[in-house]
Amino acid sequence: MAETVAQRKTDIGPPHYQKFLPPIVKQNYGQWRYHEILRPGVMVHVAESGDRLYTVRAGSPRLLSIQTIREFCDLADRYSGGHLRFTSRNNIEFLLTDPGTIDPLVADLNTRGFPVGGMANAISNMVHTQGWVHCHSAATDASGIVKAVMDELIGYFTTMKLPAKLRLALACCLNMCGAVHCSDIAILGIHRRPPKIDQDRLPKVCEIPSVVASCPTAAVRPKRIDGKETVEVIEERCMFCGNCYTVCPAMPLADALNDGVSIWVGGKVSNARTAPMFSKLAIPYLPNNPPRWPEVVEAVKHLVEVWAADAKKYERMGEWIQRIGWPRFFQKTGIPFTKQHIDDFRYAGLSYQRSVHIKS
Amino acid sequence: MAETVAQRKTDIGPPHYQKFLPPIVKQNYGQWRYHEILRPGVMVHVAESGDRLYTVRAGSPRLLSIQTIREFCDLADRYSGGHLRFTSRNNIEFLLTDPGTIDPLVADLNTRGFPVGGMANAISNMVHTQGWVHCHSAATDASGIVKAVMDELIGYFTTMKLPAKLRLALACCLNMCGAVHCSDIAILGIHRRPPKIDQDRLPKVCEIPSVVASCPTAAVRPKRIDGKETVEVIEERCMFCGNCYTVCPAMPLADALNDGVSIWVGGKVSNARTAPMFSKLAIPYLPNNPPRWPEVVEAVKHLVEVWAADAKKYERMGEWIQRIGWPRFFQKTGIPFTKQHIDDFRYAGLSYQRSVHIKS
Amino acid sequence: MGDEKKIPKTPKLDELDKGPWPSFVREIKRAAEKSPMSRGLLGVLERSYNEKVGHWKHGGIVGVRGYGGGVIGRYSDLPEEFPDIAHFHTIRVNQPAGWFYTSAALRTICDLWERHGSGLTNLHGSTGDIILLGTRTEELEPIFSELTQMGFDLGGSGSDIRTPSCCVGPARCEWACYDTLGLTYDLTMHYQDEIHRPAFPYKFKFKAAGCPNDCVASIARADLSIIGTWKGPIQVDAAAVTAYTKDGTDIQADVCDRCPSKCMAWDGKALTIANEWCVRCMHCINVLPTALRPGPERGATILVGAKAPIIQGAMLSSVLVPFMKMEPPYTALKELVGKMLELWAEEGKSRERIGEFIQRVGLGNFLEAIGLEPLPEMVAHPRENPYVFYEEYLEEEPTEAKA
Amino acid sequence: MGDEKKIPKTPKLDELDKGPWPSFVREIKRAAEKSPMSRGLLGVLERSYNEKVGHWKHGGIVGVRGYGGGVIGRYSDLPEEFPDIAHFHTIRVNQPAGWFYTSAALRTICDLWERHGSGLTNLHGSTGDIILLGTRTEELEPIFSELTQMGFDLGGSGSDIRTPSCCVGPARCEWACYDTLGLTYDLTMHYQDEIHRPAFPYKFKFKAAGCPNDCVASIARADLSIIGTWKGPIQVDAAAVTAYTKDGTDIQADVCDRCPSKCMAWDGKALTIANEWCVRCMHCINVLPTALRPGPERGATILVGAKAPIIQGAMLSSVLVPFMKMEPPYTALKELVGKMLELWAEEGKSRERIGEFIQRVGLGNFLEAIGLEPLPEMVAHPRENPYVFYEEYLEEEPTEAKA
Ligand code: SRM
Ligand code: SRM
Ligand code: SRM
Ligand code: SRM
Ligand code: SF4
Ligand code: SF4
Ligand code: SF4
Ligand code: SF4
Ligand code: SF4
Ligand code: SF4
Ligand code: SF4
Ligand code: SF4
Repeated sequence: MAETVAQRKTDIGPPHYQKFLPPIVKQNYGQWRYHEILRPGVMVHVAESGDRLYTVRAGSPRLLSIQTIREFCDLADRYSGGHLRFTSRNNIEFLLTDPGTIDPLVADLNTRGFPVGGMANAISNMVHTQGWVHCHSAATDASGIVKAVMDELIGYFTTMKLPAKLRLALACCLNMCGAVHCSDIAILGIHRRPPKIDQDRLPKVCEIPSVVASCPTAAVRPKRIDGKETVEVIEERCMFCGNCYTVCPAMPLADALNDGVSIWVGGKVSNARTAPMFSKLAIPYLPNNPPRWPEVVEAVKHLVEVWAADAKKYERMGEWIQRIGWPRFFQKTGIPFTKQHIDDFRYAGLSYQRSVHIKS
Repeated sequence: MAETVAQRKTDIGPPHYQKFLPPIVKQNYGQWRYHEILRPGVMVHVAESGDRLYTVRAGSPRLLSIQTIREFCDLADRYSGGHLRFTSRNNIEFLLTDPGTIDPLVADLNTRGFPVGGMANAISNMVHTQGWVHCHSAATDASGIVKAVMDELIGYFTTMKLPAKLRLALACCLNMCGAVHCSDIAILGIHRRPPKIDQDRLPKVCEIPSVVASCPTAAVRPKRIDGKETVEVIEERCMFCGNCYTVCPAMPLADALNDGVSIWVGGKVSNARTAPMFSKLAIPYLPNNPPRWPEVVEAVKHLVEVWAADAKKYERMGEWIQRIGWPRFFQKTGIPFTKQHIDDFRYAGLSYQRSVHIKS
Repeated sequence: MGDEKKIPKTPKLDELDKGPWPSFVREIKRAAEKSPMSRGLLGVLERSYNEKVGHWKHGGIVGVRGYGGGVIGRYSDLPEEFPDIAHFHTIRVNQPAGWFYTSAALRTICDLWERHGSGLTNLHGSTGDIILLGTRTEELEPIFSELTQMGFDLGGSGSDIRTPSCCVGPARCEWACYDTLGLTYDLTMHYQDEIHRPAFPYKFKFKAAGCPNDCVASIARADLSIIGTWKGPIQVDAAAVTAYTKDGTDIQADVCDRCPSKCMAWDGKALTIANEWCVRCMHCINVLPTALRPGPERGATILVGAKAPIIQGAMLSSVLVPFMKMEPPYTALKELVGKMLELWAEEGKSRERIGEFIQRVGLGNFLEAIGLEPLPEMVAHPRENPYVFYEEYLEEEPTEAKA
Repeated sequence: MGDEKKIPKTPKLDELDKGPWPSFVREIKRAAEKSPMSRGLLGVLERSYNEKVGHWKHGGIVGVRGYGGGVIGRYSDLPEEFPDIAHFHTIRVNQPAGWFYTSAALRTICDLWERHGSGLTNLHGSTGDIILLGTRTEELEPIFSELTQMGFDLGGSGSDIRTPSCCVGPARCEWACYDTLGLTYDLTMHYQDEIHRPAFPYKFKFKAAGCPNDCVASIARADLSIIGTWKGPIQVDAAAVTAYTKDGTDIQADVCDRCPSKCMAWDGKALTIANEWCVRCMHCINVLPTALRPGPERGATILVGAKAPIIQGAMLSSVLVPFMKMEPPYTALKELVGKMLELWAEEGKSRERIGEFIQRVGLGNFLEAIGLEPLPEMVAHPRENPYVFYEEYLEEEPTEAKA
C-alpha cells in the first residue's frame, strides 16, 4: 500500500499549454498585429512578423464520442500539423498555416457533418449543460433542445448576416451552469411544482437546519411528522428553485407534467459599447415536448428573426431592446406580457418604471 | 353639547382656489401660450388671448411672522390687485398685469430685504424642514443652515448664470421631510450614536414588538431587565436611522457630540432629459457648528462652484456626474472617498461597478 | 429695560439676523414683539444653538374634536424654564390648490394666528399645508371653529390621506396637460373623511404635476403621483424655431443632442421629430417654449409609491397607468385609487406605505388584486431572476389543476 | 440480430439523429458501438424522452484517494433495468490553458476513455474541464493513475477552487492585454492543493480574459474575473482608418456614434479620440482591428463575485482593482486572492459564494479586512440610502472615543 502511494502522482496540474501550441503560435505569441474574418468560420491572424495563421472553426455537439474526437485528430494531422483547439463555446478550431488547406479542410468538415461558421455576426454554438444525459437536477434535456434549435438556426451559423453576434445558451435547471443569465437568448429548464418530500428518507439523509436555510423564500419549515423530525413545504411560497433539493435528495422537484422551459433575452457579457447585462424573462413557460421541442424552437427562431429584422448594425439583442423599449419588444414579438414578467424578488423595486419616460 | 356639534363645521375642505385667482388667470386659465424669463426673478406668460401676466418671484425664509405676511399683503395690494401666491419651493410670487409695476415692486422687495430671483438656471429657495425650531427628531437645525448657506449663495439666486437649475434641500433627520433624497445638493441631519434607552420609561410608554419591528437592521432586541420587559440595542448593528425613536419616545438619539450633517449630490426630480435620480452620498459627516455651520456652507459652496465651472449647459449636477463619472467627481471636488460611501444596505450589490467601463 | 426682559438675549441667533438672505431669526423676533410664545422660542432656540440639541419632546396626541389629524402636538422638555412654550403645537391648514391667495384671505389667517398662536407660520409645509407654528392645547378648538368660519379646514397628519398639492398648472403654465388645481381640489373634497380621520396603515399623499417637469416633485414624495403627459406629435411652430437660432440657440447641441431618445434632427433649417420615439421628457419644449408645445391629446401618467427612506430606503413612484384622461369628475382615477386604498387598508401592515406594501406582496399580485392588467410600461425591464411563482400545478391527471 | 440486441431501439432519439447540426445522438450511438455503458445511456435517455423526466439519482460521494474533488458521482434510479449504467460517474480533467491540444495528446485521452469509461466526453464543460462522461466507481483509481502518467490531472468540484480557464489571449489574439494562458497555468499550479481538496465555504472560480470583450464570460461566471485592459491612448494607424472608409465602413455611425462615452470625432478624414474619456470598451477597436489597438501600457482589471442565481439572484463580478500589472510571478494578485480566500474561508457561511459573502458583510468592511483602500472606481455610484454605520462615537469627554 505504501508503495502504491509513493508511485501515485498527485497535484501535477494540467500539461503546460506550451506543449500544445502550434509552432507559429509559439513564435508569434503575444505578437499578433490584427485579424480579418475571411468568410464564415474562417479568419486569419497576422503577426508583427508577417506570419499568417488561418483558423477554421466548426460546430460541435460538445457531447463527443472518442470516435469523433479521433476523427478530429485525423483532420488535424492532415491539415494543421496535428494542432487543434476548442473555443469557450465548445466549437473546434483548426489552426492552419497554409491557406491552400482551407478549402479542402472546410469541404472535409462539411462532408463529415460539421458545419463551418460561428464567427463574427453569427450565431455561434450554444453553451449548454447536462440535462437528462447526466444530471439529477434537470427540468429538461440540454443536448436535445440544443440540437433541435441549432438544426433550425444553422443558417445563421454558416453565414454572417446578423446585425451583431447572437449568443444562445441553455441550462437545464436554475443552477444555471454556464453564462445563461447573460445571454442574448437563453433557454432555461424550470420546475413548476414544489418538491415532493420523501418523508421516510428525509430524516435519514438530510440535515434539517441546512434544508430550512437553503430556501430563499422560507418555504421550507421544520416539522415533526409521526415522531420524526422532518420538514414541510409551504407550497404558496415555493418558486421551484430546487435549492432544497440540492442540499437534500429527499426533496425531488422533477415532474413530467409541470417541468418545462422559460426563455430569456437581452443579456450580454462583453463590455463592448454597453456594460454587461443580465438576460430578462421573455417567455415564462413552454412545455417539454421531446424529441424536438417545437414550441421552443419556434419561439427562439421568432425572437432571432424579429431582432435580426429590426436591430441596427452592432446592436446586440439587449441593446436593441434598450433602444426600442420593452413595450415594443413585446408588441413586435407578439409575446404576451404577464404577471410572471414582473419581478417580485429581492431587487424588484428597482425594476419598476420609475419615470414617465415611456416608450410605447 | 349637541348644539355645539351642530354649529361646528367640519370637513369643509380648503377654500376653492378659484376664489383666489387673479382675474387675468381666471380669464386665461389653461390658455397660456408661452412664457419668457425677462430677467432674474421676473417672467411673463403670454396667453392665447394676447394677455400678458408678469410674475415677480422673491425669496422667503418660509418661517414667516404674521407681520411679514401682512407686509406681503400690503405689497400685493399695492402692485398686484391683492393677488399673490407661493411656489412649491416656498418662494413668494406677485402676479402683475402692468409691466410698469415690475420695477417698483422689485425695488420695494429689495428694500425690505427680499431678494428677487430663483428663476431659470439659478439656485432657488432651499426646501427645508423644522429642525430645532419645532421637531423632536432633529439632528441639526434647519432654518439656521439654510440661512447660512443662502447668505453665501444668494448671488446664484439673483442671477441666472448657472449651467442649469440647482435644487438645494435640507432635512434635519433621516425621515427626510421634503424631496431631499432627489436634490442636486442635499444637506441631511444625521445622528451617529445609538439610542440611549430610558429603561424606566420604556416599558411604560412603548410597545415592545413594534419597537423591535421598527429597526431596519434588527439591532433592537427584546430583553428582560430587572424583571421588566424592555429592549436592548446591539450597538454595532445600529445605523442611527431613528425609526425606533419614532415609535418609542424612550429611545432618543439626539446627541450633541455626535450629531451633524451629511451632504448628498446628484438627485433630480424632473423627467427632463434624464429620468429622476436619487441623490448620492458625497460627504458622510460634517459637524454641527452653529450659528453659521461654516464647514457645511463651505462644502456646499465648493460643490456648486466645481459643478458650475465644469458642467455643460443643461447639465444638472447628477447629469454632470453621470458624464464625468464618480472617480472624477471625487477628484475634482477633492472629497475623500471612504468606506461610508459604499452602500451596504438592501440594494448594495447593484451599486457596485459591474463592468470594466471605468472613468478615472 | 422692559424690552430686554421680554426679548431674551440671543447672541448666537443674532449672527443669523445678519446677511443678505431673509432671516428666520428676524421673523421670530418680529413675532416675539407680540407673542410671549415666540419670545420663548427665541430662548429655547438660542439654548439649542449653544448645546447643539433640540429641546422638544416626542409627539403627544392632541387634536380637535372628531378629527384625528391636522395637529402636531409638541411639548418642551424644559417647561419650567420656558413656560410660554411648554406647549408648542402645530396646526396644519389645508392650502388652497396652487397656493394662490388674496391678501384679504391671508390677513384673516394672520389675525386668527395673532389671537390664538405664536404669530409664526410656515408658508408652506413640505406637504403643502399652511403651517401655523405653535399654540396651546386649549386654543385648538377655538382656532378650529374660527378657521372653518373663515372657510379653511385642517390638513392631514398621522395615518390619513395628507393634504394633496399641485403645481401651478393651467393657472399660469402653458404646459399643463390637465387641470392640476381642479383635480387637487376635487380629490381633497372627495377624501375629506380620509384626510381628517386616520384609518390607514400609514400616511398617503397625492401630488399633481401638470407635465413631466414635475414642479411639485410628485415622483419623489407622493404615494400617488399624477404627472401630466400627452399623446401624439409635439406641436411645432417652425418659424419660431428659426427665430431661436437667431437668438443664438444651438438647436443641434442644446436640443437634439440632449434629447434622451435622440429622436430629433436639425438640418440647419428645419427641426424634425420622430415622435414615435419621443419619451415626452419635456426637454426640447423647455428649451424652445415659444416654438414647441406638447401634443394635443392630453392626460396624465399615474404612478404609485414614492416615499422617504424609512424603512426600506427611499422610493420613487412607478408607473401604474401609462396614460389616463384627466377630466372631471375623474371617475377612473377615483375608482382606481379606491381599490388601492381598500386593499392596502385591509392588508397593509402598520406603518407600511403603499409603495412598501406593493413591494412586499409583489407588483404582479397587487395589480391582480386591484384588477389592472400587467403592462410592460410598468417596468423598466422584466425580471432578471428565475424565481417565478405559479399558483397552481398539474396533478397526475393532466387536465386537472390544483388550486 | 446481434446489433439490435446491443443497441436499444430509440425512435424518439432517432428524430434527433436527423437534421444538419451535428447530433449528440449520433455520438452516443457511435460510443455505443463499443461501450455497453453508452448503450445503457441510449436506453435510459429514450425513456426520459418518453416520460419527460431524468433518471439520475441525487449526488453520491465518490472520488480518488487523497482528492476531494474532480469526480461527480452519478447513479441511475433504474439500476435493475439498466445495469450497465447503474454507475455513471463523471471525471473532470483539468484542461490545458486555452484549450490547445495536439492530436497525440487527445488520442491518449480517447484511449484511456475507451479502456475505462463510456467513450463519451464533453469538450468541454462549462467551467472549462475536459469532461469524461460516465464510468464506474472501481474504475476511478485506475483512470487517475493512468491520467497522471499521461501528464493530466483532475479538475475541481465541490467546495474547492475550480479549474481556472481563459480566453485564447496572446496565443492568437492581437488584443490580449496580458498573458491569459500564462496566468491561468500559474494559478492552476499555485492552487493545486485548493483545487483538489475542498476546504472553502463553497466553490471558487477564476476566469482570465485578455481584454474587455471577455471571450470567456468571466464577468458573468467567475468568482474572480481578471479582464485585460490598458492605460493611455488607443494606438491609431491613421492610414488604416482611411482604408476602412474605402471599404464602406461608416466611421461616424459605426464607430463614433456607438462609442459609449462619445469621445471619438470623425471629420471625414481623421479620427480623433479624447482618450481621457475612453472607458476602454473595445468597440472601436473591434470595428477597426487593423487601424486601432489598445494603449501600450497593459494590465488587467480585477473583479470579484460573479455567480449563478442560487440563492440571492445572479451576480456579475464587480471591480476590486481598477488596474493591475499582470506579470509573472503575479505576486500582487496572489497576495490579494490569498487574503480574500483566507477571510472568506474563515467567515463565509456554508454554501455562501464570495460575492454573497461580500454583500452580507458589506464591500466596505470586506475591503478593510483585506487591506484595500476604498476607491470610487469600485462603485457605479455612492450609496443612496442614509444608513451609514460608524463603529465608534464620542462620549461625554469630547476627546475620547468608544470602541
Ligand atoms: C475563440 C474565442 C475565444 C476562445 O478562447 O475560445 C473568441 C475569439 C474571438 N473573439 Fe470573442 N471569442 C470567443 C468567445 C466570446 C465570448 C464568450 C461567449 O460567447 O460565451 C464573448 C462574450 C459574448 C457576450 O458578450 O455575450 C465574446 C465577445 C467578443 C466580442 C464582443 C462582441 C460584442 O460586440 O458584444 C468581440 C469583438 C467583435 O467580435 O467585434 C470578440 C472578438 C473575438 C476575436 C475577433 C478576437 C480576435 O481578434 O481574435 C476572435 C474571433 C471572433 C469571432 O469568433 O467572431 N469577441 N467572444 C471564443 C469563440 C467562441 C465561439 O466558439 O463562438
Ligand atoms: C413656480 C413653480 C411651480 C409651482 O407650482 O410653484 C415652477 C414653475 C416653473 N417651472 Fe418648475 N417650477 C417650480 C418647481 C419645480 C420643481 C420642484 C422643486 O424644485 O422642488 C422642479 C423639479 C426639480 C428637479 O428636477 O429636481 C421643477 C422643474 C422644472 C423644469 C425642469 C428643469 C430641468 O431641466 O431638470 C423646468 C423646465 C425649465 O426650467 O427649463 C421647469 C419650468 C418651469 C416654468 C418655466 C414653467 C412655466 O412655463 O411656467 C416655470 C418657471 C420656471 C422657473 O422658475 O425657472 N420647472 N420646477 C415652482 C417654483 C419653485 C421655486 O420657487 O423655485
Ligand atoms: C412639517 C413637515 C416638515 C416641514 O417643515 O415642512 C414635516 C414634519 C414632520 N414629519 Fe414629515 N413633515 C413634512 C413633510 C414630509 C415630507 C414631504 C412631503 O410630504 O412632500 C416627507 C417625505 C415624503 C414622504 O411622505 O415619504 C416626510 C416624511 C416623514 C417621515 C418618513 C415617512 C416614510 O415613510 O419614510 C416621517 C416619519 C413618520 O412618519 O413617522 C415624518 C414625520 C414627521 C414628524 C411628524 C415627526 C415625527 O416623527 O412624528 C414631523 C413633525 C415636525 C414638527 O414638529 O412639526 N415625515 N414628511 C412637513 C409637513 C408639512 C405639511 O403638512 O405641509
Ligand atoms: C458539468 C457542468 C455543466 C456542463 O455540462 O458543462 C456542471 C454540472 C453541475 N453543476 Fe454546475 N456545472 C458546470 C459549470 C457551472 C457553471 C459555469 C462555469 O463554471 O463557468 C456555473 C455558473 C457559474 C457559477 O459558478 O455560479 C455552475 C453553477 C452551478 C450551481 C449554482 C452555484 C451558485 O452559486 O449559484 C450549482 C449548484 C450547487 O453548487 O450546488 C451547480 C451544480 C452542478 C452539479 C454538480 C449538480 C449538483 O447540484 O450537484 C452538476 C453536475 C451535473 C452532472 O451530473 O454532471 N452548478 N456550474 C459544468 C462543469 C464542467 C466543468 O467542470 O468544466
Ligand atoms: S443546469 Fe442544473 S440540471 Fe443542468 S447540469 Fe447544471 S445543475 Fe444539472
Ligand atoms: S424549491 Fe426552492 S423555493 Fe421551493 S421549497 Fe425548495 S428551496 Fe424553497
Ligand atoms: S426631517 Fe426629521 S427632524 Fe426634520 S422635521 Fe422631518 S421628522 Fe422632524
Ligand atoms: S436608530 Fe435605527 S438602526 Fe439604530 S436601533 Fe434604532 S431603528 Fe435600529
Ligand atoms: S409641472 Fe409642468 S405644468 Fe406644472 S408648473 Fe411645472 S412645467 Fe408647468
Ligand atoms: S420631449 Fe424629450 S424625448 Fe421628446 S423629442 Fe423632446 S427632448 Fe426628445
Ligand atoms: S477576450 Fe479579448 S484578448 Fe481574449 S480572445 Fe477575446 S478579444 Fe482576444
Ligand atoms: S474603446 Fe470604447 S470607449 Fe474607448 S474610444 Fe473606443 S468605443 Fe469609445
